[in-house]
Amino acid sequence: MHHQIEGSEAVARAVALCRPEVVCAYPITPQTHIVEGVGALVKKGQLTDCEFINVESEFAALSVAIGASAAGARTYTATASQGLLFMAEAVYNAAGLGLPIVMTIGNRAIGAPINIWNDHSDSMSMRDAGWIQLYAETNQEAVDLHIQAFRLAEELSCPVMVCMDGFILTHAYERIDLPSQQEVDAFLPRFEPVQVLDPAHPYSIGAMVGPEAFTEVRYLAHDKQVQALQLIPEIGQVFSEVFGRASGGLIHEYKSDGAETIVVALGSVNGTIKEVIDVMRGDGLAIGSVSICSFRPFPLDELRDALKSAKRVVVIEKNLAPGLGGVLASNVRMALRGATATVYTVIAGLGGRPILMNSLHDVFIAASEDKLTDVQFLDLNQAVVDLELERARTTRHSGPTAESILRQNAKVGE
Amino acid sequence: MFQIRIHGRGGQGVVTATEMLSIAAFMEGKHAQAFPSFGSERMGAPVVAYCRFDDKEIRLREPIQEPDALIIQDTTLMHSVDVFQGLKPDGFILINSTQTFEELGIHDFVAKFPAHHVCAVGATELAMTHVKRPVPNAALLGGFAAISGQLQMDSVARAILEKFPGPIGEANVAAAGAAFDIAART
Amino acid sequence: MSNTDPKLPYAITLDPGTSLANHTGSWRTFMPVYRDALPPCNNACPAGENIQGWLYHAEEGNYQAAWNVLVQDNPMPAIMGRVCYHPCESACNRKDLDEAVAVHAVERFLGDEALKQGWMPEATHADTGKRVLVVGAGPSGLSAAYHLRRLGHAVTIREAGPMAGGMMRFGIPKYRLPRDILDGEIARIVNFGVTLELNQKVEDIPAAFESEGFDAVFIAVGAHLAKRIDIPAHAAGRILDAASVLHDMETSPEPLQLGRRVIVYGGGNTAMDVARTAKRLGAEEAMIVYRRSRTEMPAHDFEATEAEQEGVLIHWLRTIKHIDETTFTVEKMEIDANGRPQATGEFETLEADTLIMALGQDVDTSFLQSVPGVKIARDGVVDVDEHMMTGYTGLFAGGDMVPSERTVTVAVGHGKKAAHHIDAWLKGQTYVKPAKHPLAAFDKLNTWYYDDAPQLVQPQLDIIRRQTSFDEVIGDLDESTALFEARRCLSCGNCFECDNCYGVCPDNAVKKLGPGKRFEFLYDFCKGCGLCAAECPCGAIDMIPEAS
Amino acid sequence: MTEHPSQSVKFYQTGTHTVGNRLLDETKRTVQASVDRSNAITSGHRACQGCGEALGARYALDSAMRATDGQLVAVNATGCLEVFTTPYPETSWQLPWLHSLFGNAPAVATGVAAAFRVKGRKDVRVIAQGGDGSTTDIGFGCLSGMFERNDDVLYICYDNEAYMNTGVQRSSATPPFARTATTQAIGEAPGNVFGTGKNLPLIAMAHNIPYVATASVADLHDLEYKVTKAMGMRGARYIHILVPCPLGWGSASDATIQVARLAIESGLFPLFEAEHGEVTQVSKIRRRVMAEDYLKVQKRFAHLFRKEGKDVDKIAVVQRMADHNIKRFGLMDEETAQ
Repeated sequence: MHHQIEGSEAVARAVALCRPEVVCAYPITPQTHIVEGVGALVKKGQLTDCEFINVESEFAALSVAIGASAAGARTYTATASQGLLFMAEAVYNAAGLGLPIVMTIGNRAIGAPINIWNDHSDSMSMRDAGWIQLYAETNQEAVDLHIQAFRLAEELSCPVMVCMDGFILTHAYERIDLPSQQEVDAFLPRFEPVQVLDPAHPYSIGAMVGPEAFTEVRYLAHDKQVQALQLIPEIGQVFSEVFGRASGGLIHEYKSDGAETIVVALGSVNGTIKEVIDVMRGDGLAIGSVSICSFRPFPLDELRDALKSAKRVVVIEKNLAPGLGGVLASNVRMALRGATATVYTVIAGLGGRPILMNSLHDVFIAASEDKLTDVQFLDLNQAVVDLELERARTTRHSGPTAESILRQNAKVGE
Repeated sequence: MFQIRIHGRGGQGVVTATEMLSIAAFMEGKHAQAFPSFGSERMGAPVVAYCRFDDKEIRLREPIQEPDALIIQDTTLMHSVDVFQGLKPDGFILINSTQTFEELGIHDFVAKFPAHHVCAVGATELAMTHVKRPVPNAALLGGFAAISGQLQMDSVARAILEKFPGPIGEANVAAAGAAFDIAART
Repeated sequence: MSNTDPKLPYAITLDPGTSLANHTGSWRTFMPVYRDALPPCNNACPAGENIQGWLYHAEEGNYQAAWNVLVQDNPMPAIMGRVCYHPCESACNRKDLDEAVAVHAVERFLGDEALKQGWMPEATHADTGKRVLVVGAGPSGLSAAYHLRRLGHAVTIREAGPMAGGMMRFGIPKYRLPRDILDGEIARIVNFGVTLELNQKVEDIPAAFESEGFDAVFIAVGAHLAKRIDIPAHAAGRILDAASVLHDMETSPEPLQLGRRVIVYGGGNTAMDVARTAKRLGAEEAMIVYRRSRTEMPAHDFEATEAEQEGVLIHWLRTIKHIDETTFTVEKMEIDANGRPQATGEFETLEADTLIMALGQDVDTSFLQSVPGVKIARDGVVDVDEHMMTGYTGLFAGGDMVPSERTVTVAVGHGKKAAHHIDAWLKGQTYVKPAKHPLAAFDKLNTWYYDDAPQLVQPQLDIIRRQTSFDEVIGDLDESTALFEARRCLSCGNCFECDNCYGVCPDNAVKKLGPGKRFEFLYDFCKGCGLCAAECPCGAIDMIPEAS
Repeated sequence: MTEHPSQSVKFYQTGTHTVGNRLLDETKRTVQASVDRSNAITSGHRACQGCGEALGARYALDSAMRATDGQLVAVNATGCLEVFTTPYPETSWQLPWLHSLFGNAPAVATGVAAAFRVKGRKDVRVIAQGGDGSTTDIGFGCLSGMFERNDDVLYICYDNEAYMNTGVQRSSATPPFARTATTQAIGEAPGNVFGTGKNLPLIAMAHNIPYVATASVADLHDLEYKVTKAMGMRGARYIHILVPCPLGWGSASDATIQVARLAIESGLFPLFEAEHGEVTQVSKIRRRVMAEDYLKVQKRFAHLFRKEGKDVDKIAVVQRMADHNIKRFGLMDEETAQ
């Protein structure tokens, strides 16, 4: 049934349809509306047999989830940004213990300087924690990915992060097709844990593993992700059969067939990218895009295949690996090892900077003419940067850079 | 695609207004997208929110750069914010005010737009009358429906009621209806 | 693989209790071992009682079992609990904690209970066909007869006097040992299968062997001849000896008339008993004259205390120098650096109607003069070898007539010891006493585990009745108080199954074997930390170096 | 006959305070005395000789196992207890046991409890446990959160007063003047700084949770009573158990219980219970010892007892702490406290 609702509300309802048994909540913008929504559904009695637990930190949120999941409960939580970093230790732990927790990330930048707006720095920081990471392009996909995530997590005994862009998706009111409970129940079987805290079978879970077995344990963690490369498309297929729409999978291609320039990106920016591609295609340019849904596991083979026609690949990165460039671009290069295509890294949308059609258009044109430098910052105010660098060269006590930039921004803008 | 930008202050229901707009459009079978200018604005701070609707799926995620319509909930903002930035030449302007454009000092500016595209409605007063609280957002949506013709008043009323079921919604619908009437007469 | 369930995640999840595969016993450099040590009470008991052993059963309220253990060593607990000077209590480790366990009171309770319930000792040995004659029905003779009977021998006791009991009857007043108790325990020995012949003075020992065919003879005739000293007297008043007075108390049909004012001369227990008896017989003044001070007196302190409580006046550091009718001239003494009394040349006079000498007793060895091989020592007692045999083969002797401390308990111990030697001798063997365990010293205990529980006070007869009647002075513990007292036992040196070792082992390396079976160490896992030994309340665990 | 002072037979002789007492009714004996005890931590674990924590944990968990009829789950913080019990491929635990992280055991336990609640398994109870580092320091936030929500978890802190697992570093439970690897016995003020540290039982009480208690391996009866009582209640409960560490304290491996006893008998570690923020019961000192008696058997305080003379001032500071506890908690009867 279609609804015009906020993305967070849609995700909350989708999560509720998955019948989570334990949900841990701790507020952090821009994820908060989701757990508020779940909490409200529990309070209203629309989500029954669910323990909604307000905790004292994100670290506790995921820790409660770990305990609940280990005790065999279907468990959900959500966080963003600093919250994800604060729970980092538990993030690795949940994966190490093989606990099928589903967690939404309302993607947001990481400070300092503190910034509540969207980019992918948070989830990227946990990319190697052993979780499956799925990125939603739209709120509809966010809804669909959550439903798939529980099945995926529980089949693999591996936690799943569903990443959705903070504000851009979480706070956007859109038309959403929310499935019925019957449909979700048909798709998502009961949680049958492979290990569970049970007085009838008193296992010890979380043993200390030394050099003699640690490599094997880690190999198995890797293998689990490799298995997920098979499972994610399979589940996506089943999903489309049950719900009548394609959603999820490893990657989405858009007009990439035969394109010479292919844009690769994660998440909601793909929508704007498609608009730009339509414009450029209209202008006769051979351009397409690939939206990566599954960032972990990273679909090397699928991506390589999707990019086979490209002479150049433009990666729109909503995060920065300082000193290197882009995380996503580095991964894309891994997929393209041995291929001849040039990979451009375009750092965009950091800390909520709007990614405008015009800017993308300009950068794609430059790319198609191979006029891009490798690491490009979209809409960078070069003048401000130059001023600040100059000032820092001459003034030892610089004070806070961000505030200095704000001051200079004002000056430059005058 | 039709794009609307609403300016107001924290606490005036700016974001809610765009959400109700999107719901109204949805009810008319349109695809709609409402979103705020994402911030941690507190009560009183300048706030911007957006709504765009279209007959096909909306993929675009950029903030509205060139709105087709502007709703200005608080005229005091006009001194500090360039509320008219990017407005299309044939765009719509709805201002929450009982003053004339002359009194507001924008007569010359609005004169560049088609006359029936610009309107001032005392939505706060209407809200005080009907809702008993100074919340002009719902009332202005009635005014918007009247001047833009993009949405039916009935859809706006249903959207308001979806967001605010019960007496409060009814009161807001009444305020919106009154604003619609005023705007339609202007 | 760690887990047997292949569905479980590798390495991270483990099957329960799998650490049993890890034998931490290899860490150990010292190993705990259980050991039994000799409790000081047992060590001190002249009768060789297994005091801790019978207290163990008494603690459980199993009094008959306790009594059965008790009478393996001592056939007269009711008597012993009253008259023994309980060296066990002086040795008791608990005195260093609060107060010694009142062993005598529990023993008395058990003894009385046995008399009340009519318990009989269990016969332990089949009849041997050997016959033993016991001469004298005092504590030593009765004890020997009992033990010999237990060992399967036929025993006949011949007593010269009209009543059995010896010094228990003729030396201990009835206010300390009621006669029904004495008679009851003697009767039980007789009922146990011992033949008692009264008024049968044995004059010819060799004849007992040769013409009567006894296989062995044990003599224990005691020491009944009162020692006397000569005191210069113009006209001596009435002078008696303590042994005779106490004897006559038993045999005389009429109450004795000792006079209004009585002086008892001596500082032993007998002196105290006689003075207290005189008081009870109506003496207005019962005095004791003793040449040393209270510190040096051979009497037990409580005897002097009780005597004084009853109104006996003790003149310490005095010797009687002269008697003139009822006037006694006494010289003050003082104790020199060597602890000996020295005359001071200062004199006083006391008035009394009667003087009772309580200066000790000698053995009447006249009937042994003609027995070949029997040697009489310089102080008039009979020499015996380490097997308690005299110089005449098959003739054994014990009790007050051999060199020893003269107490009922020692006598009973002699009886038991003699019985073992006689038994061995009859079998052509030599009795070897089992080796003693090392002593369980106080510093080996961990006393924190015992709650504070001061000794219970036995009730005492009120003073007026003590001065006027021969009712028993010290009362009984009732069942609950006897139980309490029994449970004060610390079980020094011997496991009492408190489960401490089982509980305090951080490695679960102690196996509990069940009631009465104690524990064993699981050396596969014991790391040798020593907590079990340190926390054993009774010091029954030693840590010994691991064999290298 | 005159009556002797009536003295009813109390059941306390011949080993009143021992693990077992054959004179007691079977049902009144300690769990540890039973051959049926669950041995929640079984043999073969790798704790040091004489480890107080291994002992305390078995005491507590066996007791809880008895109280819950075996329907018990334990969540364990990182630390000695975790490391010495579960080195792959062996575990010593015989109850369902989960280790996640150093600082999150209370939260994990909250999750476990929530899972069992939502599944209708009210019979399954949850214990979280950790050392003083995970409890008073790194896991403090999670612990406070668990208390505040009044989650149905018994949290047990095995307090050995430093980070022993990592090699004896100071924690906020390390006592004044104690030598640790990070508060060395050198310089002007050797050992740990005076005036620092947290009293977690009191902090727990400030959360007004249903039950808070302190216990020690030196008093098994008391410990079992408290664990049993705690398991009879619902909501957040906290038991703080003093568990001497021979390694970190520099005490003999056979002195673990003795040292714990001295801590109690000196007043330095008061044993008490509190319900809903109010102290309801205090264990009196039986045989008082001076703080010095406690300090001098531990090498971590050896610098207070140097050859050239005792550091009487510092010993007096510790004695004042003991005196303060005695007064504050009423650890001694009035007349004996004088």
